[in-house]
Amino acid sequence: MTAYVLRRLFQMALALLGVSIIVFSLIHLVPGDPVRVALGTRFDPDVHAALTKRAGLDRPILVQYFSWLGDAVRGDLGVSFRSGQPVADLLFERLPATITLAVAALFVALLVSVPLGILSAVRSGSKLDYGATAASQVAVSVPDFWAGIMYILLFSLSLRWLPPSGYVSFSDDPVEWLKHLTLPALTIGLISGSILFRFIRSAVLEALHQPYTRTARAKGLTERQVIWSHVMPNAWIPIVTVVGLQLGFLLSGVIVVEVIFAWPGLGRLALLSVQDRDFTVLQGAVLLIAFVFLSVNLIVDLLYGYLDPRVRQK
Amino acid sequence: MTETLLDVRDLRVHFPIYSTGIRRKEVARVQAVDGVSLSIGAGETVGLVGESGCGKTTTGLAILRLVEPTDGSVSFDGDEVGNLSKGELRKLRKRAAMIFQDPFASLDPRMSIGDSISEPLLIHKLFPDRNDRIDRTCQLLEKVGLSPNYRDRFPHEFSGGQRQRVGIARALATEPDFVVCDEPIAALDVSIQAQVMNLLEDLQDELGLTYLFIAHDLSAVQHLSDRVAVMYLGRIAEVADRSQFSAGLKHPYAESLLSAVPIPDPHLERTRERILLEGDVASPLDPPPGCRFHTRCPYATERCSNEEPSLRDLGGGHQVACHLYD
Amino acid sequence: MTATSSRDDHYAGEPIAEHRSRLRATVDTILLNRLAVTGLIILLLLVIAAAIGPLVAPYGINEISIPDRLQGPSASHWFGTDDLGRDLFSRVIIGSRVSLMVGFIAVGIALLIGVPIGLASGFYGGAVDSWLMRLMDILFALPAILLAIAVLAVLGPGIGNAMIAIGIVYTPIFARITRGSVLTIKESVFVSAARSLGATDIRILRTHILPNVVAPITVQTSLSLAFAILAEAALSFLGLGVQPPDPAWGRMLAEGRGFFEQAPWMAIFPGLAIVITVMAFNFVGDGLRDALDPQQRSVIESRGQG
Amino acid sequence: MSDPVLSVNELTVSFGTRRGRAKVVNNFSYDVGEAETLAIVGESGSGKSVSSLALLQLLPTPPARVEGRALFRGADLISMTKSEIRGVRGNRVAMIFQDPMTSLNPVRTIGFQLMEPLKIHMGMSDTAARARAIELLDTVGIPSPGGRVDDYPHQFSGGMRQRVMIAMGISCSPDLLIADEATTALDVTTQAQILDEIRRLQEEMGLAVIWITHDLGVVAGIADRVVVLYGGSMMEESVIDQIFDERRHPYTRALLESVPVSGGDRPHRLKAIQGLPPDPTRLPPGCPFAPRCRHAVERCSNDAPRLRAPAEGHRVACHLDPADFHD
Amino acid sequence: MLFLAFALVASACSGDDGIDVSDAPADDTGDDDTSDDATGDDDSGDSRSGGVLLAAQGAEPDRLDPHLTSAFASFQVLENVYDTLVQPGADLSMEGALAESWEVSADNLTWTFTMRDGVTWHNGRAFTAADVEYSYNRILDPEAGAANAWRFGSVESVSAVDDTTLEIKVSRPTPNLLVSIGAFKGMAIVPREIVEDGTIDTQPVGTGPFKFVSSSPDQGIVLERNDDYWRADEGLPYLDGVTFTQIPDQTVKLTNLQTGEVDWVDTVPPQQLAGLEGDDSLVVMRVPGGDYHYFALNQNRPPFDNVLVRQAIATAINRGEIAEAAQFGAATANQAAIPAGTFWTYDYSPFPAADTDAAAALLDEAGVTDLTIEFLVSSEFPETVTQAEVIAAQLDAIGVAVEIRDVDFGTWLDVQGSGEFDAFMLSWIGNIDPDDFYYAQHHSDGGFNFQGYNNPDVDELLDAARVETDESARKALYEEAATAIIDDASYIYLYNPENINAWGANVQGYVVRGDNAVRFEETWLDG
Repeated sequence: MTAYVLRRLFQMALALLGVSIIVFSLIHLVPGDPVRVALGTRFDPDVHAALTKRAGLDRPILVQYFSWLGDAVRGDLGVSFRSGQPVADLLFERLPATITLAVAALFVALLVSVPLGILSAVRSGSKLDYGATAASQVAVSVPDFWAGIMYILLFSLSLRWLPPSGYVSFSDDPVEWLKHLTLPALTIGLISGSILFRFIRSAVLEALHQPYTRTARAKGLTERQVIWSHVMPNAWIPIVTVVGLQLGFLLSGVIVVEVIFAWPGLGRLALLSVQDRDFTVLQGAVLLIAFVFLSVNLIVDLLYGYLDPRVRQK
Repeated sequence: MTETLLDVRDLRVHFPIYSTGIRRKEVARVQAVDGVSLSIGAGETVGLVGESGCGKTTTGLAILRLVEPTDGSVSFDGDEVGNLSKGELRKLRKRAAMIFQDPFASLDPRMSIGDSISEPLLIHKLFPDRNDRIDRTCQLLEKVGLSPNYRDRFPHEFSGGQRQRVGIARALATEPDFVVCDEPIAALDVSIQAQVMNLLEDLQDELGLTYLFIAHDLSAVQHLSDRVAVMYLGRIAEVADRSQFSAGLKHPYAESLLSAVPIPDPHLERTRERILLEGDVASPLDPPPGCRFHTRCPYATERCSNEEPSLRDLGGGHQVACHLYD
Repeated sequence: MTATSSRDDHYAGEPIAEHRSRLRATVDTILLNRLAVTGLIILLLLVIAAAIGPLVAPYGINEISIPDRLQGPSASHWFGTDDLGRDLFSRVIIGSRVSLMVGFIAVGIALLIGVPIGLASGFYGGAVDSWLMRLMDILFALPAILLAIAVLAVLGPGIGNAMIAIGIVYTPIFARITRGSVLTIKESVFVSAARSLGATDIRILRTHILPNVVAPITVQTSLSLAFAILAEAALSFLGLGVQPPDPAWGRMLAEGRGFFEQAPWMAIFPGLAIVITVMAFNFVGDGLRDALDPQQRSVIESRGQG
Repeated sequence: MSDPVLSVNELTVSFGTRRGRAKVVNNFSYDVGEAETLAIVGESGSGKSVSSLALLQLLPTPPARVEGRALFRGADLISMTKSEIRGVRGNRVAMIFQDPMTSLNPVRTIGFQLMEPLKIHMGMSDTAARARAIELLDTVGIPSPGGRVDDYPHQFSGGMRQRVMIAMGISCSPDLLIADEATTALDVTTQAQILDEIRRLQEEMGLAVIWITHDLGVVAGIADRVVVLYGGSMMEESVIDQIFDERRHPYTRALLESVPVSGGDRPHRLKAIQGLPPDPTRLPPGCPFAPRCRHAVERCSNDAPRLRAPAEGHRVACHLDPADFHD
Repeated sequence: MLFLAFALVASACSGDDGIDVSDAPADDTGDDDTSDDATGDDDSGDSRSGGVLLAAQGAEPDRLDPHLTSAFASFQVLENVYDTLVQPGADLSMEGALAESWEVSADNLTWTFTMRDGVTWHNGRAFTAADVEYSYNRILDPEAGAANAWRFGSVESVSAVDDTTLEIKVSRPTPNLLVSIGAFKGMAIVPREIVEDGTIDTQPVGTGPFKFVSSSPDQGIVLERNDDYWRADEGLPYLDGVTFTQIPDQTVKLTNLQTGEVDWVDTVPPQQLAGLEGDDSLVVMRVPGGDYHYFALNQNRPPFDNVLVRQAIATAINRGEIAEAAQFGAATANQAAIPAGTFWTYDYSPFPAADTDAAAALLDEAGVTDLTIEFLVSSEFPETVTQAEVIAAQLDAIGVAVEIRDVDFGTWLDVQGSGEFDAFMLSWIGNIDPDDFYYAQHHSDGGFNFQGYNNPDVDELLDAARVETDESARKALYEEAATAIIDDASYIYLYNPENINAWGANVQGYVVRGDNAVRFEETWLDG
């Protein structure tokens, strides 16, 4: 087990290295440099040269990369060219917002998908099944930003139930925190929930058709017992994988929603840093997102072992 | 015995198991086949019987080098199979074919049965002309009892028995000398098994084929084979020809295996004596030392757990690997 | 003895299933699926609209008329007009060309790169597999939109580069699915059978493995088409994607979002076009899945990327 | 015979398919007496499994439709309400399935699965059920059961899993045990162990058993009476010796002749049954076996033969008399 | 010396228009501005004080060092924290700020500023002329990386004579020095200590009406009232504080205003203006600003080096239609740069509107056929995309094809700098002095002359105008230069948009300024 985790961590480190190389290469291939953007339209060659030199951008690319990598390995992610602040500070003041949103969205997704998925599978072919399936088809087909703006116009502007945007931290005001969180979490949670719904439905359906389910029925268990004691413990295993993937994607894929809802998260920071060619921040943000994504995957795999005794034994 | 076509000496096939740590280390080996020796004469049928996991299928695959043997030698018609180049191996596969257990899985679902049968012809460039190839395919279909009209049909349109006939036709397309039949009837309905066994017999008579017939069903093996080899946990326990078989198997495992085969005769079933084995087969990951059967053997002695018995000839080619017969 | 049995003596019975080619069987299964048929009909209409769009569109797509701007749907402008007075109906109709092209070419790129990678990785295994798959994992771990944005920034915006960007984002999905299928098929008995007949690797790949991975790839293709259209919309929202004045739906929708209150039709009609098209692709994808490959689950992976 | 434990009367099971309704079991009637073992023999598609699943309402309805009656100790299983049949399942009537690999829930411990029926039907506490579970494992010959009760199915070999299934089946001391191809997936030496186990338990508990199999060898070893099914219809029913000795029905006869028997010199060619088992959606109008029957006459392909009783306790569905057979 | 508000920022551009729907409040504020005595009245001061204003910005400030940032969003904040030596008043003429008074030597080469008494930094330290000397030298030092050294093009030295006296020596007469140092917060005076301890970006310390408290992603940028503001005797600032939040999506930002989540927004999507008229809870105010929208053809590339081609295009377009399309009426079509209503206004319109025949004739004369122009625009400034689409349609009439190249602004700058373009389109905002309108853009040495305009006459005129201290003579020189620039179509001017902000009805005393500066010192909240 320890060996397995170590191996996975090693692979993760390699993947992160790969991510950093790709991001570094891309950002250096992109036209426009951070100094140019910072100077705006007014171009002063002296200032440009001075700033370029100060940021070390005049060194050969490989030197820049290895110097960055050397610092990064020691935990120093560098300084943002755009804001002059340490990248780590920028990332960690934004991380809670993104994690909050991703977890809340996942919560919404699970809240919708688990009961509906199970019910649809158990009553497969019923009106409920068709209705839920149709609704999930619609939900995954709507562009997320469109849905987000629709919610704002409906719930904020017309009904005045919820604030249209922004983020309040839980420690400041739990009620406002929840109010501000609801719409963005709903926007991506429902999309994610629709995907999960379809998956849970098929996983439950598959477990329902296994011989052990028949065995359970033959023992005289009620349908409820059959589902909760036998079908679901098996169905959770594939579901957990997908939930993990979804959480990973929610963490990395909330950019559009963060923009719409003025959510001060990592995605928006990453987007800004692309626009401003602020590559230290971009590096940091992408690495952090990739790290979280890979970690979630690792946790899911370990959870998989916990849920599935066949894996656990190995 | 006629001239030897296939000679297997001390064949071993081990599958390594690797650790999940950062560095891939071999932590264990599945000793699927561990020192099998067997020879088959031209035109002969040798049955290879044993229970699941005993290594009989792996032996069949290793003989055709469809899995790489870890050790040992396989010589086919005088050529050492392990030393063949890629091209020579292809030539071997023209002469030595295989029939698989599962007729539902062994045919490509996206290929018409005619294409499946003519595939070996294409591979070995046997009938370069398309029409000749079709003729040959039809002929093969006829030979295995299927109408040539169905050559454009797909596997899912046929029953298991019919598909197994297609598999046989494919194996015979290159006119091989030697066929490994890997449990060809196990997946078939009772009433169909006899059809396929009859077909295999007829084809042998007609084409002078040599069979290695692998099965877990002792009655079927014994029905078809000139000689029967019984395997247990990667090793051969006993080899006996038809008359020796009738006179009685000697190895305690072979004996108990035979006694466990149900006979469709209630009178016999009620009266016959059964040797019930205790426990389960040991794991090929960690086979017991000495005789591999000693953990379950009713006659096991101290010696059996220490010393590995080798196959010894009791006369007339009846070979047994048991210390009881030293 | 009857006549029947005499024939049975000769041949071992007739086929047990009626003769339908694999394709025919697939088509039949899809046609039985009402949603899949609906999806197919919608897609057919879309393709027709894209093909004959310029003939049926009542106005030019870039016919600007400021006095006529922001008009609601009417007899002369079925879907209303946009902020430059352009006829939205014409733009939505012609937009189907751009949107479908973005979808098809982007997914085509992902197919062309991803499938060979998956084939090589799954078939050869070992070091090739490790390296290729680690590379795909890295692409997978990168936030999709950021990756697309970065690719677009490098290549410069434009419809072609948008397609390349979306294509690169979807490449690992195709590589993974192909690899997964190849791993399963590689172990199947009929591949061993072919090998036992002396078939070379190339032959096995071409004749046995490739045709059998077509099913999951086809399913994934239709689902990815849906998500490629959504991806184009997301990129347009962020100001990248298709260049004006090409009327891609995503761009129209993104432009229309600023007019939700004054001219909701600017966002509603391109939005509906996207929703309906995406749904149609999903319907067809699900139908194909039922027909070809009941175990497929890649929808999860692909949408997650959106 | 005293009152039968189970009396099945005109059981008919059909499935709605794309090509219309397929009758998979057709007017199937039989009795099972106290402590008796009835073997139901048939090939795949003969309807033998479906007929037993129908007894415990374990078929999905729709697409299945079940007609007829199955009186178990006087109560009709087929028309029972859901909660009534649940009280019977696993309690009075237990079932063992073919594949011990998939019939046990892979993510639940053996103990959990064994304790379930004890808790449901006998109202046992956790501790009591656990103690009983260990006892049951011991009964079916699992070595050191106390240490294995918390293991998962994958830690057991195939034979041991089937023993667990049997332990589960007998846990509530049922009156009737239905074993559906219970040894088919096992190796012969393991099969011999399991058959032995069943025989022993049956003697100890006075259990009635329905043994469903395709293997005539197994039947010869275990059954008191045999029912032969083909194409959903009963071909023959009799006590065991009569079936094997008299071979009154051409199908029974052909089946016995097509099986190789160990021992002896190289025997003659097997007498194979030509053709294929029927497709339940396209059953022939007459005797289902007629198209493959080497003795079939004109009438066989038009009229379905009724069951007749040539001797006490022997029923055959064939127009012909063994004297008419011309081999 | 010149001042160029080069902050050509997206958020500002898209909202440079508005409808004057706020008669009553606007009048009120107008009164407040002019009647200084009102601020001395304690009662009215009390009624105007209190409250924390929530302001929504469309863009995110990048950094808070006024010398280093170039983001308009940063200046929206810093405008209220820092002061400059002088500052533009309501009419944009320069008034004293940190400097109370100033003198120019007879040779126009030495400027002497007298510092205001009793000014303290937010950290409590007294402000002195040394702070000015430090700040200006920091701007002048290229190593410091300030992007504003060019504003000191003529400055030879800056020195604090004593605590209250600062002397600036220039190499040539610099009539626009006051504009250069006062019209733009990039020339703010900063205290040495926060530069040296590195907190200038995270914890700015100024002398302005509001003190910086904190900046965080969830709470935005929080400013609080500076009780020791040098205008405290006037009761200023009224507000207890200002909090800036960032809402990138225009629609969502406006929704926040409509639902009362914020009190003030920096821009309003022009298409929303009409709809907002009926909303009593909001005030939308717009004023003509010094901004202009334009496009420029690359004169280093044929055929755009041919003045006839440029004139043809300038003739073919319909500026009214472009302004209407992009700004929904909140703009005035203009063929010259400087908007109407100021001293420097120059009304010159040589090109007929959408005269396709004349345009085609010009193209014929130039011998150009099959012309395709690639327009460099950026979605970060959405109106440039809209304008390009309209222009594409208009040029279609004379057979000129337009390809729109929409890139992100980072790339835009790169392409512009490399000269790899046919035409680019952008806007200039916040200009005050005529030098801001012409020198950098059209002088052959101009830092922003990316279109490659080279007219020795214009160079001469612009050089002369820079040092001309007589206003009328200076105006005449600029008009002569402007005539040539417009005739040569160095830039093709499109329109002057209006500056526009919107706020809740409870916000009082805020004025939209012609220079687009966001200043809350005289703002208060009702109830």
